Amino acid sequence: MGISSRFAQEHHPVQESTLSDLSRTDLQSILRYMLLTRGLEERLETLFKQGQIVGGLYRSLGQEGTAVASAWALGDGDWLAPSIRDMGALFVRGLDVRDMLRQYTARGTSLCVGKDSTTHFTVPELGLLGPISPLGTQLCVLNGVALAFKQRSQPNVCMTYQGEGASRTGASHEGFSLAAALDLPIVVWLEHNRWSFGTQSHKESAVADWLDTARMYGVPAESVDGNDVLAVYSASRTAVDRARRGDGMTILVAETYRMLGHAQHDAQKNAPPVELEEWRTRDPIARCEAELRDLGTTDEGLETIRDEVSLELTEAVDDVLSEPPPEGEDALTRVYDASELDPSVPWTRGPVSGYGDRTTHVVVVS
Amino acid sequence: MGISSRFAQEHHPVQESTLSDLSRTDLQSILRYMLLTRGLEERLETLFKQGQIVGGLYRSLGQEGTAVASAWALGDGDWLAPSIRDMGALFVRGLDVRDMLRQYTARGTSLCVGKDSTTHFTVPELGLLGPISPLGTQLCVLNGVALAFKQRSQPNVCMTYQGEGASRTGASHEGFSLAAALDLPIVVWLEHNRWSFGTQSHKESAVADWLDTARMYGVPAESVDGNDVLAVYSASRTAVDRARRGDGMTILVAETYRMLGHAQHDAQKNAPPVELEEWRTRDPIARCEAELRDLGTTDEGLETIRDEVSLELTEAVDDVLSEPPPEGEDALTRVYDASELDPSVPWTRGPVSGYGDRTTHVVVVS
Amino acid sequence: MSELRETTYLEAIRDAMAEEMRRDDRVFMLGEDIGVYGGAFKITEGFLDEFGPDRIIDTPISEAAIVGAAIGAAHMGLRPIAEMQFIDFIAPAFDMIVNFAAKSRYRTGIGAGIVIRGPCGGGSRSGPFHSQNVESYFANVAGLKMVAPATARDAKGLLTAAIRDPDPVLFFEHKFLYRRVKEMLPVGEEIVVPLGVARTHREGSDLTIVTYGGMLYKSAEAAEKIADEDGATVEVIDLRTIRPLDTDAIVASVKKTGRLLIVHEAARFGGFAGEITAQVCEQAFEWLDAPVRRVTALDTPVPYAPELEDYYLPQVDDITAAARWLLAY
Amino acid sequence: MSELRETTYLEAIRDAMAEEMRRDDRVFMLGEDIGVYGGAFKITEGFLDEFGPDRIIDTPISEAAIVGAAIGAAHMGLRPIAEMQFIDFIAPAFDMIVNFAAKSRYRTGIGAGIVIRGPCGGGSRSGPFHSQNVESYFANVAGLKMVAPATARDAKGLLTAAIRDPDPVLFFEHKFLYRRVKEMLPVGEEIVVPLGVARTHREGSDLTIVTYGGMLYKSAEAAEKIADEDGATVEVIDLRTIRPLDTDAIVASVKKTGRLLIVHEAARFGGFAGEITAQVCEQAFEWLDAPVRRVTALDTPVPYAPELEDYYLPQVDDITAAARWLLAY
Ligand SMILES: Cc1ncc(C[n+]2csc(CCOP(=O)(O)OP(=O)(O)O)c2C)c(N)n1
Ligand SMILES: Cc1ncc(C[n+]2csc(CCOP(=O)(O)OP(=O)(O)O)c2C)c(N)n1
Ligand SMILES: [Mg+2]
Ligand SMILES: [Mg+2]
Repeated sequence: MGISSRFAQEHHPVQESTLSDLSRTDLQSILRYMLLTRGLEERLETLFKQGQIVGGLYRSLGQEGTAVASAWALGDGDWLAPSIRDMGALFVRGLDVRDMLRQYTARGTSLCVGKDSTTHFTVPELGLLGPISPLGTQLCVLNGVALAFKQRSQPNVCMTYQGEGASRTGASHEGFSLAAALDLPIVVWLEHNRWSFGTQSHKESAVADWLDTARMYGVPAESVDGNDVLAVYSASRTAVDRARRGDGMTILVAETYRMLGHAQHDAQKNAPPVELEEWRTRDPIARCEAELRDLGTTDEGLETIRDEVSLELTEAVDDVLSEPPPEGEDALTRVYDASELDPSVPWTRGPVSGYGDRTTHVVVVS
Repeated sequence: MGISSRFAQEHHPVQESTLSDLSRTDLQSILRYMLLTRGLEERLETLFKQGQIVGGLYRSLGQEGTAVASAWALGDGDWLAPSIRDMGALFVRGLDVRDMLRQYTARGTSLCVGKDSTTHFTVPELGLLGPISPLGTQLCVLNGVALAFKQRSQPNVCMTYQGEGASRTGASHEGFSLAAALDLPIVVWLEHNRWSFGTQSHKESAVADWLDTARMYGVPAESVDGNDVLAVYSASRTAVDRARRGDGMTILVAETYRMLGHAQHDAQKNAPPVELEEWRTRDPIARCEAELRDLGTTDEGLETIRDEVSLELTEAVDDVLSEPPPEGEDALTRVYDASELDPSVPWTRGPVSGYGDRTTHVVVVS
Repeated sequence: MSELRETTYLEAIRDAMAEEMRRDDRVFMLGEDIGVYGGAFKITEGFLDEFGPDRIIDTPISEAAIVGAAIGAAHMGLRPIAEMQFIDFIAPAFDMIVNFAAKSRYRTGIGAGIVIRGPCGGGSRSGPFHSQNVESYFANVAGLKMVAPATARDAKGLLTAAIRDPDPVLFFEHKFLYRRVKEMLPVGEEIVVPLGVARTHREGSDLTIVTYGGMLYKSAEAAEKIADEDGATVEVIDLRTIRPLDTDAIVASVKKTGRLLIVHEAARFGGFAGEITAQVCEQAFEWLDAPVRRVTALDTPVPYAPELEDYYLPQVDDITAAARWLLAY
Repeated sequence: MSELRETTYLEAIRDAMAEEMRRDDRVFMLGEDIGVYGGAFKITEGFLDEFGPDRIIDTPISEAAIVGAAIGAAHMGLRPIAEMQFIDFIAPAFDMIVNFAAKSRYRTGIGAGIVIRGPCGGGSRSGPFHSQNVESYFANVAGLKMVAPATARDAKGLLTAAIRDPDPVLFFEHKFLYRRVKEMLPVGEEIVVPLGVARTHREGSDLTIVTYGGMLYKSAEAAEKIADEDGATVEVIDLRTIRPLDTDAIVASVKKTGRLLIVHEAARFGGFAGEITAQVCEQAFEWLDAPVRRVTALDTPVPYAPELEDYYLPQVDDITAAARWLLAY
């Protein structure tokens, strides 16, 4: 409730560019969101080293372009379902960086009120469906959102992201297969970042061309340079328009690279230096800046963007660190929905009286 | 135990034809096994109408050729994992028709001692791995058999069958994906028989060419006329040899048709008459007989085969119907393996004494 | 006051869904062979014609995807009913139910008001994979509700309540009762039976039998037998909802009778009788005049042959014997 | 008589597997990131080098396929160890475990002697999907065994026994204990602790606490506290194996003390305490001087924030309070 009202004000609709190529202002915003993502992750890393982060921290260094430029192709009322590595897409859709900080620092003010972390939140007001840890499941659930669009003949689309590792799960296959069978308005980014946790993906699969894994479902599929925001945007744009027209799902394979370990605890020491070197030269931010220079944006102009982002982040970190953690008893709330409960139903009364210790709760409603 | 010793005598190794085309004797045997399959299923249908069958009965009318001719390509020590519709393959591998009769009539003498039905048995002596009802799971388990071959560098291969419906399950995808990743010696027949229970498969999936679903795993795949035993055999042969050479999995798509309902209770009334008509002209048995006539087999020759098969079936049915059902208490046996149990471990003593009723069993071992 | 019609347990389930879909266009169904074919048990016969392919959705064989799509649709305010062709096939959707559906509201504040329903239970010679009772797999999962109706009225009323419930409900239909259990019900009239409230099926003062689903009838038969032959009265409580549990009803009855027998069709070890026993010990220990007993199936899978399945399943004689043992204690 | 070395719970698990793989070439492992990477918790560090890629198999992310391959290999006489990166991810393999592995021997006579192991439990601020205790999901499944060691010696001895066991064993390693629990163990010496036998961790005569896994230490601490402050002696029984259950040990202790407190980390409703309570009621009712009580986590998912998780988890004070309530009863 509190959440939704907050977003009521904050949510700034993303303008829909009608042409499949981007204006310079579009591109500047895309750069801004990429910088915001990388900058935030760097702050989070510092906080992690200071012991201010609860649990794991997952970076998207080198992949910011796929998340940001793809989300840019969505319009009002569309839904987006990020993996834990697609933070950038969330900001494009109107999420406040504070909300990611609150998640990672387990604040009571976080979207999950401290009950879950990373991008594991669902915010209908912003059209965001979070993942759960078990991989492959999120696509299956997003199918239901797309199904609702279809049933209401509402011209909206869904976009989601999935790693090549996750694509080996049964849930992923069932999700793709059902989306294709029901012709759902969904765009799926298969993020081929060469890694799955601590293992290089080619060591865990016989797939030669990841595009084949997309083709099998009988829907349009395309392979894209995931570190080129222009390519990512236009592929997304085409797929989104196709879905919006009612022509169903598209699968896009992002060729990219996970430049850091799976999480902070993983030094990625098995990464071939040459590979890292090669991909460092394809950094999406550097390439986007080059594009903008070609379009006439000055170094001062780029400086300004960097400074604004940095300022925004400093303020956000200060704000969030001063926010309170949750109260222990809040662990008991919202297991079930209390609003529609009939008080004459015994169990809704909650804690069993008797022993007076908190372990005798039978069922708890909010 | 009893089972294995029985097979010790009965198991007649399948001769390996070295050429990828079949001799006339081979083809006559293949015809014989197809007739045996169809004949047995007809007897079972009669028994079903007489109320002698326990549970459901699943026929393979029109698909006998795929099962029989594919199994013909296997050699000694190879393993085969049938679906409930691949009975024919089991006979090729040395199973007695009585064993199928015992299963369907729930005899105590059945391979599952009355605890399960259809082809749900596993017989290491014959290299047979049965399915369980939850679809897609069997391939995952067969992978382990192939893994054992690989670890022991034993030049054997596995063959299994899966319906297009089953191929939509998560388990199926995980099974294919792992088999390909580990380069396992497996041949999988994707039986595209146009139906999945009561629904035409094209109504439940967007797959245009089922070969695409095979291609995605990065292994060789081929589409085959499932009602042409020569085509089925030679495709199987090539795939089996490839696997035996150590070159991994092959996926073969059998284009065929389920000529009857899912089970006895399903009249398949939604089947388009034209479709049925068209496929009736492609009956694998009729086509195999034609082949044999071309090869010089006389009508008398074919008659003899039919008569032998019919005699064998009559005897088998008489034998099995005179066999006893299981004893109720046998429901308690072989939940755990007793042979390696330490009698000093309390729970191995079985029933809890006290109330003296049979519901107080805690854990039961054989 | 609408006319009464003899309604089977199966028809009651069909009516609940059809009537609720007519009342509320947010309600829709998805599952395997529910459309063109009309469902493995013909429960959705005619639904495709009446409600159309957008609300009666034939899916691929993919239980995880079916449940997943239901969750997402519920997030959007729809009220999906996901059919498992047999409840045994809920197993491939286990992760989706336990980790996504059950924890959604707790983690994100957004609920997953879905119904997952399907035929459970033994007695129809269907073997290990078409006869299971799966409630114990989910009994420890906070966020879920579980319902197991025994009568036609309850089947209709509980399913209607389940469809309207804002949280995920697993609805277990005992297939042995589908066509065997009948009741006169008002045609087309809304019946709502609240979740979490048990029903006293038969009053008694000497012993309490707590049961649910398919075992209600064998329990009642045993109670009848004891009334006739022993002159003792047995109170039979039909839980109807397994989670949340109507502990108050159980405790009240035990405080009256002092003796408790729990009967369920699922296997014994780790079965749901344990939770009931624990709660009764916590809340009515001083009132117990005898040990809490349970009559259940054996600790084995469900065997296929009639001789084996009959031995495996709890029978009236088992219930009667345990009840007499308790009465004599 | 080999030298003793301080061995952590984690090292004990590593040693059990390494030593058994050296002894028996039928033993091998498969799982995600166990090879090149050495495992999410570095348990299999160095295994790939010593045992090679045929016995230390990195798989795709596919728990059902991992368990399936283990079953098939077991059918062939091998002794597979399947690692779940976190035990929470056993959920996608639920169908494979419950329907294929558990029922295989019963249906076909061919067993599935596999070990499925992985880190369970809370306390490490890992949120709802990396902290679960999953024993209750499987408690009602005949054909399975479940083990939850609390000490380094038991971790090594029970895992060795599990690997040699001819039936499927789920082996739950409490990740909070991995590096916190240490013990002096003989280097390279075989330790076998039979499945199904509980261990009396601490003798006492006034109250019995039955527990397992991560809760052993909090229970022992509470017992200590009560001995010091109340002068009462509490017997602490570490089940070690959850299924099959060593009922004899529990019953013997309860007959001695007359009071039973069950402590587990999993949520309360439908948790394993129910089965223990039911069996004690059946076999030691007359010896009970007080209600059987349980201290468990709350009936919610496992929350992520430290403040919430600490409130969610059973704490020493909860155990002490419940124990005192029982002693005063
Ligand atoms: C079902 C399941 N098994 C295992 C894990 C543990 N796990 C978390 S992330 C990960 C690797 C994911 O790789 P990929 O899908 O390629 O995404 P990336 O990390 O490369 O973005 C694994 C194995 C999980 N989350 N879910
Ligand atoms: C996981 C699972 N869900 C549902 C079923 C019920 N079911 C049994 S057979 C079948 C159709 C199978 O179709 P297909 O795989 O094409 O095999 P076919 O019957 O055509 O040979 C279904 C849905 C099942 N056995 N397993
Ligand atoms: Mg990846
Ligand atoms: Mg088919």
